[in-house]
Amino acid sequence: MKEIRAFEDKLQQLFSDGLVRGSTHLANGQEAVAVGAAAALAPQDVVFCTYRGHHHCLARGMPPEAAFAEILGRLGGCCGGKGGSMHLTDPSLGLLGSYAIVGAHIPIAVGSAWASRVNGDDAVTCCFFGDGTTTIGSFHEALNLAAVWRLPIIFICENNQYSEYTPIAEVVPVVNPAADRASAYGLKSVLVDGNDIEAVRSAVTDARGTAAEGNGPSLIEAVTYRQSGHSRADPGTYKPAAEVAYWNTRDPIKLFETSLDLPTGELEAMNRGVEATIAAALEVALASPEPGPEALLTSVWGDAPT
Amino acid sequence: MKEIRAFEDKLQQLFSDGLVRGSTHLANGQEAVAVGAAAALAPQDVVFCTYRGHHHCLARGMPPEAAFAEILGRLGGCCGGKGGSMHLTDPSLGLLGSYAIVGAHIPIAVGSAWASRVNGDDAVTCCFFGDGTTTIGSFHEALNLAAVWRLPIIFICENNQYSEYTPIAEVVPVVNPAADRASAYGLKSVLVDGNDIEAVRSAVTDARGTAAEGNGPSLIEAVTYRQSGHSRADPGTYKPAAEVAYWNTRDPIKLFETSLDLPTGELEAMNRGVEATIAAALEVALASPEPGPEALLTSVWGDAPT
Amino acid sequence: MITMNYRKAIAEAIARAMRRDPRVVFLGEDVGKPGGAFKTTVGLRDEFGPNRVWDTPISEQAIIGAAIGAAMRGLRPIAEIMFADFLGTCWDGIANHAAKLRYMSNGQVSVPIVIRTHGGAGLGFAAQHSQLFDNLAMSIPGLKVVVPSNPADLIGLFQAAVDDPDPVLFIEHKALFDVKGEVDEDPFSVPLGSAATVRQGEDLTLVATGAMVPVCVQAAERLSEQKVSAEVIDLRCLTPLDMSTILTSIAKTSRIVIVQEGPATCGWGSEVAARTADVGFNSLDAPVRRVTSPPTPTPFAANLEKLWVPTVERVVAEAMSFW
Amino acid sequence: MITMNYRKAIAEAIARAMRRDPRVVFLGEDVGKPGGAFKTTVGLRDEFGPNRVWDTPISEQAIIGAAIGAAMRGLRPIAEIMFADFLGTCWDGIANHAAKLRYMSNGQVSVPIVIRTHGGAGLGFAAQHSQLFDNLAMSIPGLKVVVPSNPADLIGLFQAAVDDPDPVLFIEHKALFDVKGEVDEDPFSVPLGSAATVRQGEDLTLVATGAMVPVCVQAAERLSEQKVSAEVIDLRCLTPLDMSTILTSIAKTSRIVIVQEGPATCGWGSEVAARTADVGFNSLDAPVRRVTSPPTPTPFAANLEKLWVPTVERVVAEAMSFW
Ligand SMILES: Cc1ncc(C[n+]2csc(CCOP(=O)(O)OP(=O)(O)O)c2C)c(N)n1
Ligand SMILES: Cc1ncc(C[n+]2csc(CCOP(=O)(O)OP(=O)(O)O)c2C)c(N)n1
Ligand SMILES: [Mg+2]
Ligand SMILES: [Mg+2]
Repeated sequence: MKEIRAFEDKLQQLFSDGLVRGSTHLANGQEAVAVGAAAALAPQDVVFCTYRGHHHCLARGMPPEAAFAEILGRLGGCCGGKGGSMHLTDPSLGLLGSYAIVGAHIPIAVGSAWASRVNGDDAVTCCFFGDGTTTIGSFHEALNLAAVWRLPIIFICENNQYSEYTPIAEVVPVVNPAADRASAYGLKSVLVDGNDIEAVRSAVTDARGTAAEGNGPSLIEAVTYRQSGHSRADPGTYKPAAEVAYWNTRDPIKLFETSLDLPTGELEAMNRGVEATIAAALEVALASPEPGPEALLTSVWGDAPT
Repeated sequence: MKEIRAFEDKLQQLFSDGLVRGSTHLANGQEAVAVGAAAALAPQDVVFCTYRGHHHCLARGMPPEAAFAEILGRLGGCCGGKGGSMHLTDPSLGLLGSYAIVGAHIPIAVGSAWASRVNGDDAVTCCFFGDGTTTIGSFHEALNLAAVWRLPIIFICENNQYSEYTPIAEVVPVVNPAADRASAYGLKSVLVDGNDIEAVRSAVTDARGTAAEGNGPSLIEAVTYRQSGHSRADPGTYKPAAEVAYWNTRDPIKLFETSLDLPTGELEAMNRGVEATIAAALEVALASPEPGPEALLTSVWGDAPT
Repeated sequence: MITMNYRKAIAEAIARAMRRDPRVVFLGEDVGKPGGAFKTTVGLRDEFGPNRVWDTPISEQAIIGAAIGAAMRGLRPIAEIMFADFLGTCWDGIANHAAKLRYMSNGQVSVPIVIRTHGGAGLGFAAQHSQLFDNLAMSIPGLKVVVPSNPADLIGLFQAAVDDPDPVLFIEHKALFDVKGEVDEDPFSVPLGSAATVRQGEDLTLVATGAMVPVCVQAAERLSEQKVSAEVIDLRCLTPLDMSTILTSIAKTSRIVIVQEGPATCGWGSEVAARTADVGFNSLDAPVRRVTSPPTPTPFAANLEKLWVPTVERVVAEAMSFW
Repeated sequence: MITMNYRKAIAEAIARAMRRDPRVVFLGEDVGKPGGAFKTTVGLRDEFGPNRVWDTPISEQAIIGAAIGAAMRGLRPIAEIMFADFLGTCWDGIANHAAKLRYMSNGQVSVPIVIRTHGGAGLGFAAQHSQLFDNLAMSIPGLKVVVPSNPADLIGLFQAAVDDPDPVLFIEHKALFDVKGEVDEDPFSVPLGSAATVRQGEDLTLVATGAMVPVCVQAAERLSEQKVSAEVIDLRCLTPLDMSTILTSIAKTSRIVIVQEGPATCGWGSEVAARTADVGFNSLDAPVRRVTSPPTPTPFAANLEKLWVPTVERVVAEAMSFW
């Protein structure tokens, strides 16, 4: 979690320094969802995430230098610099992509689970998405299909309370945008504290068991909070101060540290280690060259020389 | 109801005679939904329906000759022959279109209700769709938006048990594809016997009241049965005989006649009257000429001479 | 050689692909037990069973998504979208995901899917059930587009499409369902991107796809009565586009008429015209002409729809206008 | 005259339309209270209130549907789709419904909506946030398409779009947000379908839209250093397409280079090329050339994206190749 936090903080700084182009969406405050879920998954499992997906990729084992380099548009990035912040991908880690069209990846994740069903393999697919995503059509189609076909998939709604600049309560007619809709797909309603890493791990472990035993999909709503703005350029001034303050007391890293009850020295050493790792990763990324101009035309087609 | 049944039966015959091109979807067995709902609506209300919409149009007052002529591609049709069976439309009757892409009209109907809300007028919008339509994304988006904005609209799911050739139970993970999903939109679950014209009228009357009082949308599932095949060319052989027999005993027209308990003579006279009306309407339609060739290019643009 | 119609060739093409490669699975609305809304997939579920032929809910976005995701995991899905017009409901999955994932991931991800659909006018299905969507597909880099005009090509191109590493949109034409043709009993494949010169000629090149191919062949016969010798090219694929067959032809004929079903604007015919006017400019003795549908949706009435689809008469008239 | 940038012109255009006609309402994601994801709609909700400016859930199909339905009931809705790329998620509503309802109903139904969106590459938004979708829109009869290149045109064309009885897709270019220009303080409108000749020339015609207009103007300046006089035409609208301005120009120059952002195939440039090669054929002294993006999705890396978007250098080189 700390590594993720340090990574995202560094990114925000790189942005202020004018080094990050386009859009970047940080997951500060949501680390427990990514790390808790990753802890519950098996190596053969498959993960789909969104433009707000750095935390999922890092939690799943993507080297921070590959993530940094990608976000900086360098050859050493996980996609050779062609994808960018919103499209981190590494199939060798079961990371089958980060998608930038809201909801579009949910049916694709269902397809991955369908493949497991057809092949009879034991991979479980895990698909992350936001609270705002529950209002788009592809969410509904995907949930319905996964439920009817009883596919081995875990849907995890990261309810960080906001859909861009809009509080989620203003755009859905139910209190819990995912959990209150589970019954529409014949599923059990599962609501967990997304800032409690253990609670997340336990819920995802259960869901993984359900999927692996052939009992179909689960829909988990992990309630958490987006500490930053929506994207790199958004200071998030529309967020009520009291709300921000409340959620700061519930910071997942602080909560976890408290629960661990480590000696201060050990904690500080850990923090220094993390900072050093991230700083070193950034060095590596910054040293990576831009992709060569020939990269413009490669990887469009599978049957053309790349 | 009888007029609708006679109309559809005549159409089936016209099809066998090779007079109807393209696709035609009959509503035999579903008449009580259309007539019950129409009885509950006010003249200023607005209706949206689908390619299976002849019954709704006739119930709302479309002259059968205009419907026949449209389905035969004649100038006297409600759309001058340019729309056809799947696109019967007559705004003067509040019939704002029949749509042939599953689910696509539901957001459009929501827009109509939104206009009423913006204008503060007292028209209520009524939108019909099938059970199979509950699995498409636009259904979900439309219901969510209507619920969040508390729009004056009545969604009526005509559950005729089939989505083309597929029993609905095979493609949704809940028993009642609409009613079991009402709670996902913060709505009350309303299930009615769609073959009981009084039950339909009463449910739609309630829903209309809710809408008119500013209390937002209702979602009604009317359980009924598609006595015919999916479209004109489908004999429906996949339907179990026992199922067909059961639903024949629940034919909405028979049920209504029984409830009326009219003297046989009166009933027969009524039937003869209906047959004569429909036969005369067909004569009128058949006498209508084809549209002139200039019609090909008109009504594409609003600012071009038409 | 066996004779079969285009409708039967569809089921045959799918069956051959499924027999040859166990990774091929097939999904869509009513494609399995019911055998397809147009009876184009009859028998497949019986032969291959429910683990390879899947009936779906009405959920085009989920159908396309499922195909993409399964392809990323090693399957070779064939997804049916019942009418090409419905591609609008799932265009994001096709254009923004299937077509772009390889590039965005720098080649790490492959999406070998075939999206089959049928399109086209002429049978009275009206404005929302008569489009081809071929040009929209053609404009998306990363997506291949196939438009077969006869049973043998359909089967051969389908095999190539299933074997292809990229997403392929395979657009059948519903007005051809009853057209018969000879088909090799042995497996064969027709490479994507190779046009067929279906009739040789000297004076004029007619370029067409799908249901316009027989229209052009008939037009060529009529033209020969007027001593005009027309070459007819069936593109068969829109992406890859075989411009070299066209350029070779106009080097000989110096004149071209592009015959396209559907409105002219930004159609495949515009692209062929634009490339001809660029790299083929020096071969041309006359303006690049197109015969297309008018710039309107498809009308329902029989007499209007007949005016909407390009006819033999219009092709002949346009060709004769050169002289 | 006042000076404002393109971003500000967007809010100004919407505000003017809303002031002038009480039937105009505006809906979209984060357009109201937040003032737009790109701060293009700041202040509108404050001025017009929640009954005219509506924030929606993430539901593009519902946004488009709501606009259509409300238009059928007499309102004049403006719907925002945040990025043009997202049009794929609601294409059915636009292409099969908004564009066709008038025709299918034989003129009984009117759908006067404006769908505003922004598109285009150059800012590092990668493959799923950099498209224009202009050509797909242009290919649909019944849909008008506007692509403004500067603040004044944006405001004038927007007024015309809102007043228009048909659905209009209004595609702003995100790379122009900070471009400044002079704007008349009084209400004005620029008729749809009228191209602007932004620079006169004798030897060569450059045709462009949106962010390619300033590129062509710069290229023309460079060309003049080499004694080549280039005329630059800003189409401003793709539908209706003002071919007569182009034809008049090539009657004078005999040469054309079409400069289009986005892959060539079936782009608006193909259509312009095709029509030029048909009705303008006899004016032409040289092949019809296009300068476009390569046939790939938009890459993320800064150096690659720079190669992807047509540049002044490429336009100059293509123009000089005539001599
Ligand atoms: C189809 C589509 N519509 C709109 C957007 C713009 N957009 C990007 S993120 C976002 C908010 C998503 O909210 P949520 O699902 O809660 O995810 P979060 O960003 O909070 O992780 C929106 C509207 C998009 N990318 N795709
Ligand atoms: C988007 C879309 N997908 C598929 C179809 C083909 N189709 C037409 S009717 C139909 C079944 C609809 O079932 P239901 O909603 O139950 O309505 P019913 O026909 O029973 O009235 C299908 C799949 C379509 N018209 N549009
Ligand atoms: Mg959120
Ligand atoms: Mg049904």
